[in-house]
Amino acid sequence: MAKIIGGVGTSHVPSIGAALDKGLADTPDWKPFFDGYIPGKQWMADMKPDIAVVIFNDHGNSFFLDRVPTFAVGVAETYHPVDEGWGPRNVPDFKGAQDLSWHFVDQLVERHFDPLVCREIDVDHGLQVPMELFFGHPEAWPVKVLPIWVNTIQFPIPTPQRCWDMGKVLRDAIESFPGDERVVIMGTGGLSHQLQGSRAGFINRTADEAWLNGIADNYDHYRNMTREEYVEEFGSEGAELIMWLVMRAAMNDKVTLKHRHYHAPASMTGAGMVVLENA
Amino acid sequence: MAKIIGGVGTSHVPSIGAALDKGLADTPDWKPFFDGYIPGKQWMADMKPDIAVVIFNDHGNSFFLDRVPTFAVGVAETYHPVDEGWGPRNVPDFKGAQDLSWHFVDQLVERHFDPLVCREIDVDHGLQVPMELFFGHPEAWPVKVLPIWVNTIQFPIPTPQRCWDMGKVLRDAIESFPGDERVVIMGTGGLSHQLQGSRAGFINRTADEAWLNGIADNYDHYRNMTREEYVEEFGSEGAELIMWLVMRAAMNDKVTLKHRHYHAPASMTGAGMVVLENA
Amino acid sequence: MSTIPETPLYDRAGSIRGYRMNKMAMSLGIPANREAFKADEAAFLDSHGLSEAEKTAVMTRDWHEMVALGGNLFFILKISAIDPTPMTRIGAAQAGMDHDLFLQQRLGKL
Amino acid sequence: MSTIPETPLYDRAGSIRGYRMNKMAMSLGIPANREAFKADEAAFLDSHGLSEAEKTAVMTRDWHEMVALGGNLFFILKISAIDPTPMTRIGAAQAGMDHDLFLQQRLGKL
Ligand SMILES: [Fe+3]
Ligand SMILES: [Fe+3]
Repeated sequence: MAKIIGGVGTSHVPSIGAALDKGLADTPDWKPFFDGYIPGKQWMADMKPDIAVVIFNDHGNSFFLDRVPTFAVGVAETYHPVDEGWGPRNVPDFKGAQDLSWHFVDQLVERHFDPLVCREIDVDHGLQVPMELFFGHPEAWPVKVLPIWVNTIQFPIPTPQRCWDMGKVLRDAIESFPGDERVVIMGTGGLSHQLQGSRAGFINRTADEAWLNGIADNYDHYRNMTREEYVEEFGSEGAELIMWLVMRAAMNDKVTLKHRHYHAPASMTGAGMVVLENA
Repeated sequence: MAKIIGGVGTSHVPSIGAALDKGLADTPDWKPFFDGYIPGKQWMADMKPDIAVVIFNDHGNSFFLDRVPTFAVGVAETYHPVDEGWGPRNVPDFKGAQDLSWHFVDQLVERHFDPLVCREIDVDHGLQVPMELFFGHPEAWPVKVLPIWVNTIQFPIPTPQRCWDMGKVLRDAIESFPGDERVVIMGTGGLSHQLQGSRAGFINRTADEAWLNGIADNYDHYRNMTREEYVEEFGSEGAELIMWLVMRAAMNDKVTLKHRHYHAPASMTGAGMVVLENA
Repeated sequence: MSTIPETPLYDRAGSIRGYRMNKMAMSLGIPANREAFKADEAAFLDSHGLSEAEKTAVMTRDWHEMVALGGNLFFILKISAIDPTPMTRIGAAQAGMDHDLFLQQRLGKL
Repeated sequence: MSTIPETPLYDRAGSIRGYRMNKMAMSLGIPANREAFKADEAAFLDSHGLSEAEKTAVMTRDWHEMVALGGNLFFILKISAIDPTPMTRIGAAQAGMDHDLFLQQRLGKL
């Protein structure tokens, strides 16, 4: 049976990719941010996963408002980086963990989830940036990916509890998957930010720090918060943090917080990561 | 609050539309089929609904295999008949019950369903044919529509129980909708048929008759059947019948079977309808 | 996944294999593509990257073979709209039966 | 739906109103559309059926007004890629603040 080797929570801010593309990683604005990811990158290199499950939201790149899926799951052979308006980035294609994807889809529907099943779809910075932060810039990615899209763009977004419940199915799907693959789960998004409306530029450092400190043990608090409370505490786009709950739910009740990093602002966003292992 | 005035279960076989277009409705092959719908049409005229909720599946017209939604809900202002390869049919556009649609979507997500929310989408014979069977060929449809798409094309299709559960949310959404609209719920698809594989042409008249007789009172039996049992009993495309469960679940436990009609084969399909009222 | 005889709903491998053929067929929902298909079938199928086996199946209107190659009937039907073919003939081909026999034995007609 | 000040996530009416503008912006993900936009903005916006108010907001790069008209920032950002505009300037426009003040007060910079 496949094995969950750990869970990662991380920001996926597009400016991170732009900073890398423009060679700004060592500038004073960005160096402290990237330095904080070095232990996470090392952890990933040591753990040698075969598959990365990446939970993220599309940002008006692969989905338009004509058809918004609450949850989508990729079952494609390959995912190309999408052109977000700036031309395609120089990032390798992502190979899909097709068999695990279909197995997960079967389990989801069996357990009364209603995914959009995607055979042909590109991936935006929501998936690209976390991969770059933890795997660098290889010729080819050392893992296959299983992408899970969560709608955080158009109300109604799913409830925190629903994200949690999907994480439970994800865990069971991985652990019932015939094979010996090592799987890392990456919950992405956040931390606090709001990009639109008169509240734009809202960052909540206190809430971000509490989140990074609490997601390992104090998850019940975050699972029980309402969507409105997420928006209030983390900003309308910071509500992306609900996607970390999918990762957290797929881990044991007891986990070890291996690494933790916070930096604000990255562009207009509180940014950072945690690395968790099952205790 | 809006009011459910009744529930209808009906076939949506494309040949029915073709027969109407070609003026074959009075031929020996088709007359018995259409005659059986006269009481249903009269019932609809008498009940004067304002909104029709139509539960159906797309048949590779509005969705391709690139992205298959388990459940999709329309929130559009207008739905055009889709070109299924034969050119567009002479059928009026369908006006959307937009406010009820969004209210339903909010309720679905709140209650842990994961719909694909569609603002721009065409509708195929799965919606067109039931509307024609019960409303004839008016200049403009006398009702607005709320379309609900259920995947019955690509495995995994949703479980019968999941369809049932969606019907419960539908009922609550209608009954909590501010307004005095009269709503009819149309569960469509089936009856027994299989179009592909060596078992093509499979029709199960006994099972069809039992379904039409049993859906009013014996619904627990059908709700508890597995997807595989549906395929076995009604054929792979006959498994579309799970969509009638959404309608049945939205009605009272006790209902009155007002009308019932069966005819086989219509093209390669067991075909017919029921009209139910809350008892 | 199932013991129900040759029911392509469960044939995931076939469906993955037949993706390009189904996508080509799906495109026939657009009139311009139907015209292109009619004008030069081989070129149209090439432009969709179909294999020789798939091309032959489509060009000979071998409904049984198209489904065997992973074609899904709901897409394949758009090919049948090009030079109209009754559903029951497609059904008979799937069943591997003579049309009259199919109507009689499976559909209880005649 | 919420008491959180001006948080467009909850503004469904705005989102319905702004659909055409968002769709136009979405189309800028395709290089050919970016070229068409650059070649003749007014014609491009007309071809997407934008109202005069929407056209003016887009052509003057009035980020605040675009969002007020129902624009969703994730689509609007593709307009900002045409003649690159930093995110923080768009943020400041939303907040109705001078850019330096925005960096200082909202983002804690400088
Ligand atoms: Fe994001
Ligand atoms: Fe059907």
